[in-house]
Amino acid sequence: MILDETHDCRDAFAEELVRLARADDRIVAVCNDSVGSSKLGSFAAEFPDRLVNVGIAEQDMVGIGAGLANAGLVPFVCGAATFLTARALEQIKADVAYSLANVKLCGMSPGLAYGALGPTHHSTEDLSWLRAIADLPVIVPADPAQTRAAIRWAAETDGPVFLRIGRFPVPDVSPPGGPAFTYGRAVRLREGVDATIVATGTMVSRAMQAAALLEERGVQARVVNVSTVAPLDREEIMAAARQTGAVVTAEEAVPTGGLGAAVAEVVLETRPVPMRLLGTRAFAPTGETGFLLEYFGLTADGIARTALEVLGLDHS
Amino acid sequence: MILDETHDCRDAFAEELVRLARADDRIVAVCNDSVGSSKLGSFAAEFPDRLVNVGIAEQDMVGIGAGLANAGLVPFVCGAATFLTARALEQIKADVAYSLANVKLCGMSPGLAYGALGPTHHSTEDLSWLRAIADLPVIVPADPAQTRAAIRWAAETDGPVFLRIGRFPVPDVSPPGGPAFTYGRAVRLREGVDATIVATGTMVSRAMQAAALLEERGVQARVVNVSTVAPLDREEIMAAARQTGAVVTAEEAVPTGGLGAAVAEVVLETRPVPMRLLGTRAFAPTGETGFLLEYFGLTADGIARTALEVLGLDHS
Amino acid sequence: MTLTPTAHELLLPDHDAIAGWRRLRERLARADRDAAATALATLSGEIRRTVISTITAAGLGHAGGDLSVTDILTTLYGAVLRVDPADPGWPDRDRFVLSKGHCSVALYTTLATCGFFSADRLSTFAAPLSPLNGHPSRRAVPGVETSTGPLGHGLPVGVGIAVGLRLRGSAARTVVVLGDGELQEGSNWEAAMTAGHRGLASLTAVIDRNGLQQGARTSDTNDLEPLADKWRAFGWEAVEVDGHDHLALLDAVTAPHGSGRPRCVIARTVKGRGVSFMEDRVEWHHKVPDAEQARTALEELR
Amino acid sequence: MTLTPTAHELLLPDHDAIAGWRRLRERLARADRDAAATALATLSGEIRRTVISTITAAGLGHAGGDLSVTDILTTLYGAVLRVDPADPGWPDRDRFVLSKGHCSVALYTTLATCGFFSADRLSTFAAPLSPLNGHPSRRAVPGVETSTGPLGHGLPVGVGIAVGLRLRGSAARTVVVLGDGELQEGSNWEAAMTAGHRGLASLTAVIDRNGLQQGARTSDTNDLEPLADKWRAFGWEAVEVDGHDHLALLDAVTAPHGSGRPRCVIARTVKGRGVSFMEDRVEWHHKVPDAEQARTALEELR
Ligand SMILES: Cc1ncc(C[n+]2csc(CCOP(=O)(O)OP(=O)(O)O)c2C)c(N)n1
Ligand SMILES: Cc1ncc(C[n+]2csc(CCOP(=O)(O)OP(=O)(O)O)c2C)c(N)n1
Ligand SMILES: [Mg+2]
Ligand SMILES: [Mg+2]
Repeated sequence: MILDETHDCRDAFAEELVRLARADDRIVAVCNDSVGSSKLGSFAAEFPDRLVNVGIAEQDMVGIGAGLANAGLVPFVCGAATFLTARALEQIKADVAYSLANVKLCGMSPGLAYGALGPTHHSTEDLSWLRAIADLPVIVPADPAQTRAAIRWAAETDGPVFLRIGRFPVPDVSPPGGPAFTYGRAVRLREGVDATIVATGTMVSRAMQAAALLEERGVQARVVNVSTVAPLDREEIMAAARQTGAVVTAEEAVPTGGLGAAVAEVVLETRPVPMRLLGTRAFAPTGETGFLLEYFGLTADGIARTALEVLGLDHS
Repeated sequence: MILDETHDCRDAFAEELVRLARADDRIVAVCNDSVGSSKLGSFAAEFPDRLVNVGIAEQDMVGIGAGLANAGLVPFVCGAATFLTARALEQIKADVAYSLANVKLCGMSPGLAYGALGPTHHSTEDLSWLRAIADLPVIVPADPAQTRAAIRWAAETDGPVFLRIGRFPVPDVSPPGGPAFTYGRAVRLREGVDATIVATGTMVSRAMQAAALLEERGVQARVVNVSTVAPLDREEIMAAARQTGAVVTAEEAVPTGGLGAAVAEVVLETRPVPMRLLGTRAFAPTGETGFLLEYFGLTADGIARTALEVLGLDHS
Repeated sequence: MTLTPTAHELLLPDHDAIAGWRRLRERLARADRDAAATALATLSGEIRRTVISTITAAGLGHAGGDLSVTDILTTLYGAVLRVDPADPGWPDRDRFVLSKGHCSVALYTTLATCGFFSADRLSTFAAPLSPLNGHPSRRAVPGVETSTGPLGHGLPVGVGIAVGLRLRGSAARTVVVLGDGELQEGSNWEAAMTAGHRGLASLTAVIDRNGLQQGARTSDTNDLEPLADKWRAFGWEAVEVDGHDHLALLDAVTAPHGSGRPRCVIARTVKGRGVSFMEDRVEWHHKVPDAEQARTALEELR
Repeated sequence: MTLTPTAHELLLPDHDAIAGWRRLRERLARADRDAAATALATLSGEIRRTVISTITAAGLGHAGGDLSVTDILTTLYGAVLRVDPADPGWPDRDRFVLSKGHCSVALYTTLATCGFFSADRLSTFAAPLSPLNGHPSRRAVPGVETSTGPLGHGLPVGVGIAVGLRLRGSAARTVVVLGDGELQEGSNWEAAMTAGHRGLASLTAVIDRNGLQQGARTSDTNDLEPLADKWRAFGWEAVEVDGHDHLALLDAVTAPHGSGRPRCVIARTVKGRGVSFMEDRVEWHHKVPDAEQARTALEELR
C-alpha cells in the first residue's frame, strides 16, 4: 500500500466502462446531467448514441434504466449517490430490485465526498437505505483495482446491483496477485489476533494505517475489507469475532443500517464480542471532505483509538 | 391484555387528530388521495379547509408539509407508509429533517398491512430508511392508547417526527395507569430474567404471548415495548442485556436498520450477549397480512422458538 | 444472492388459449369494421365478467378501474400488440406496461385470454403463494414487463424500453396505459419530457380518463385539465377518443405518427363501465361486490 | 433528540446594513424608473463583485448561475419582498425560496446586503464549521426559509407556504426562484399542478432561464420549450421578460394577478452575466476562477 499515491475511483470506473462497452454493445450509460461528475465524457465521445442523459430527473433515470434492461441492454445508471438513491428509491425498489431488472446502479461521489457542498449532497444514508431492499447487492469497491473488477462482474452478471463509486482519493489497497473483487467475499488484508477492523471503501486504507498505529501499542489488529456489503461474507465476520474477540467497523456512512449494522447482526447471532460501529452520526457541519472525516473520527487515529477503547485499553 | 379485542390504530389516530384540531387551529392534515385509507374522513368533514389533499404526488405532499410548517401551521402529513417514505425520501431528509421543519410525517398501514396487494405496497423498509436520517425521531405506537399519546406529544413538540400508524388489528398492550407514551422511553411490559424480547408495533402483543408460551417451558422472558425506535432508550436495552443475558427483537419490518439494528448496536457496545433479530427478510409472497406474518415467523410461536434458540434450548 | 421466491408456482403458456387468441387476431385482421367492433365487444364482455367473478371470489381488487380499462386492453391485445404468449421474452415483441397496476385483474384476465397462462389460474388471485398478486409482478407473471403498483412508474420504464428498442434497431412499439389520477405524479412528466425531447414515435401512452381517482373526482382533487394541452406542451401528439369505442381506440393507437412524436391517447372512459351501480361511483375504486351485487353485475354484463 | 449543531456560529442581524438597506428601499419606492433602474443595477454590480471574490477565496461555488440570478435577487430584495432582516421570523413576512440552492453565494451576499447578517461573514463561506455552507441551510442562515441544494424542492415548499399563509389569512406573498434545468424534475410539475388547481395567486415562480444546466444546454439535454405553454397548461399565468432588466422583472413580478392564478415569470438570462469569458459558457457552472481570472472579472464588473 503506497499511501501517497491516491486515486479517484471514478476514473477507473469510467475507463473500465469504456473498455467493456467496446466489447459488448449492450452496455449503455444513463445519467442525470452528470456526464462530467460521473466521468462519462470519454464514454460519450466514443459512444454518443449509447449515453442516455435524461437531464435532472432521477426517477425517470432509474425507470429508464429498467426499461433499457427490458429491451435487452445493460444499463449503467450513474448519478451522484445521494440523488440516485434518495430521489429514486421507490424506482430502485420496484422497477429494479423487485422487478429483478438487469440494471447497474452506480452511486457516484458517495459519503462525504461533496465536502462543503453540505449534507444535502452527502450520501451517508445510502448504504442503510439500500441494504434494506431485498435482492439488491450493495458493492463498495475500495480502490481502482476493486472498482474495475466489480464493474466487470456487474456487467457479466444478470440482475440488479448497486455500486458505490468513490471520489475521495484512495491509495491502492488490493494485494497484488489474487482477484481484486470476488462477489460476496471479504478480503483479509492483514492478519491479527487481538481485534478486527472491518472497513469498506475509503475507510480501508485508514484501517490499515490504524492497524500500523495499533501495532506500535502492541495490539495485533486484523483488517478485513468488505466490498460486498450485501450480501455480507458471514464466514469472514464469524471468523473475526471468534478468532480476535473484538470488532470495529468503519464506513463513510451512517452505521445504522450499513456495514456496521450488517456486521453487528452476524456477530450477535454467532459470537457476541465487544464491538464499536464507526461512521457519521449527524448531518455534517461545513467543511471539506478531509476535515469532515476528521470531525467524525473516520481517520487512522480515530479507528485506532476506537479499537483501543473496545479492548478496554487506555487510548489517551 | 385482552387478546380478542383488537383495534386498527388508524381510528385512534384519526379521532385524536380531530380532537387536537378542535383545540389548536394550527393543526392541518395533508394527504395523497388517501382521505379514506388515512381515515381523514371526519377531519375533512369538520375542517374542510384544513385538509390539504394534494392528489397522488408524494414529493409535493412532503414539500407542502414543510411549507405549511414554515407558515406557522402544524401539518400531519399522512400517506401509505411506503409511498410516503420511498417516494419522498429526499424531501424527508432535506425539507423536513435537515431543515428542522415542524412536520409530523404519518406513515399509515405500514409493514405487511397491505397483505395481498404485494411488496410494492408493503412498507417493511421504512424503519431502516428513516432511522438513517439524522434528527428525525421514529415513533411506532403499539396500540390505540400509545397512538393517541404519541400524536399528542407530536403536536405539542416543535420539530420533525415520523409516526408509524398501524392498520393490522392489535389488542391493547399499554398497562392501565401510567402514561401510555413517553418520548424516548421504552416500556417494560413484563419482568423476566432469562431473556428479553424487544418488540415494536404489531409485534408487542405477540411478544407478550410468546412470553406466556416461554413460561410454560420454564423460561422467564422480559418484554420491552420500544415505541421510540429513534432515539432508542439505551438504558432499557442495556438493562435487558445485563440482567437477562439474551435478546430477541421483533418488528414488522426488515431488521437491517430498524429496531433490530438499533438494539444490536447498544448490546454490542455495552454488553455483548447472544441475540436474534426477527423481521421480514425478503419480498413477501402473495397472501394476506396474517399469513405473511406467519410466513416470516412473526408470531407468538415464532418469537418463542427464536428465544429458545438463542438460549440454546431445544425448540422442537 | 439467493432470491427468495415470491411465488411458488410457475405460470406456463396455455397452448389451447394461444390457438384461440391467434384465430381471433386473424379473424379481426380480415374482418370489416362492424365485425371487428362486435368481436372486440364480445371479448370485453367476457373479460369484464371474469373480472367481477375473480374479485368477488378473492375478496380483493379494483373493480372500477378494471372495468374502465377493459376496452383499452382488449383493443390492444386483440388487434394491436405483436406479442407471442408462447414466447413472452421474444426480443422483438411489442411491449405493454400497465402503469395503473392496481387493475391487475383486468390485465391477468387479458393475459390468460391470450394464453400467457391458463385462465384457471385466475382463481388463485391473491391467494397464499399465488403468482397472481394484487399488483402485477414481473418475477411471477409472463407478459408482465415490469412490476407496477406504485403509481407513476410505468411511463419512465416505457420510455427506457422505447429508447432501448430504437438503439437495438427494433421496430417494436411500446404502449403504456396510465390512470388519470396517476398523472398527478411528477415522474410521469419527467418521462413525458424525455420522450418528447427524444421524439419517441414508437411510444404510445393511453390515459384511462375516467375522471375519478381513489377518493374523489380528479377535478376536485387536483385537476388535470387542460390535459391534451399538457401533453402537447411536453412535445407529444395528443388525441381524445371514446375509450369504450374499440374502433376509435384502434384508429387512435394505430394511426401513423406523422409528426415523429410520441402519442398520447386520452381515452374518455367511465369507471365501473358496464355495471350500473358501479358506473362513475368513486367507492367502487376498491370496493368488493358481495354475492348479490356480483350476481347483478354479471347479469348486466351479459 | 439532541441535535448535533451543523454550524458553530450564530449569524446575527447587522443593524448598520439593515439601516442602509431600508434607506435603499425607501429611495427606490420614491424614485422614478430611471433612477430605480440605476440603483438596482448598482446593487447588482456590487453583489456580482462580492460573488466573484467570495467564490475565488473559497475555491468553491457556482459562478455562472450566481451571476445569472443576481438581477432577479436584487429586484426582489431591493423592491419587492416585505421582509425584516432584524426579525427574520416575522410571521407576516413575504417568503423567498431559492430553489436553485447551488447559487448560495448570490443569496448569501444578497441577504448580507439586507443585513440578515454581517457581510464580513461571507469570507467564511465553505470554511470549516461556517454557517455558510455550499448550499443554504435553514438551520444556520437567517432569511433562508428552507434548506435547498437538491433540485426540485423549492416549489413544493413554496406551494405549502402559500397554502398556509392563505389559511392563516395572511396577505404575504411567496416567491420561488428556480433554475431552468431544474424544471426537468417532476416534483416541480406536481407542485405546479397543485398551485394551478388551488389558484394560488400569491405565489410567483421566477425561472432563471439561462439555457444552460450543469453539463450542457438545456435544449441539448432535455428541452424545455415551449416553456410558457407548459406553465399555462398547468394553470398558471406565464410571462417572459429580460431577466437582466430590473424594471421589466419588477413589472412582471408585481403586476396584479387578474386571473387569480399563480404566476410564472420566465426571466431570460445569460449564465455568467457580466463576465465576458463566463457568459453562456457551460464550464462556468461550477468552475472556480483563478486569481488572474478573478481580477479580470472584477474589472469587467466595475
Ligand atoms: C405512489 C402511489 N401513491 C398512492 C397509491 C394508492 N392508489 C392506488 S390506486 C389510486 C388511485 C388511482 O387513480 P387513477 O390513476 O385515476 O386510476 P383509476 O381511476 O383508473 O383506478 C391510488 C391513490 C399508489 N398505488 N401509488
Ligand atoms: C436532484 C439533483 N440532481 C442533480 C443535482 C446536481 N446539479 C447541481 S446544479 C445542476 C444544474 C442546474 O441547472 P439549472 O437549474 O439550469 O441551474 P443554473 O443554470 O441556474 O445554474 C445540477 C444537475 C442536484 N443539485 N440535485
Ligand atoms: Mg381514474
Ligand atoms: Mg440553467
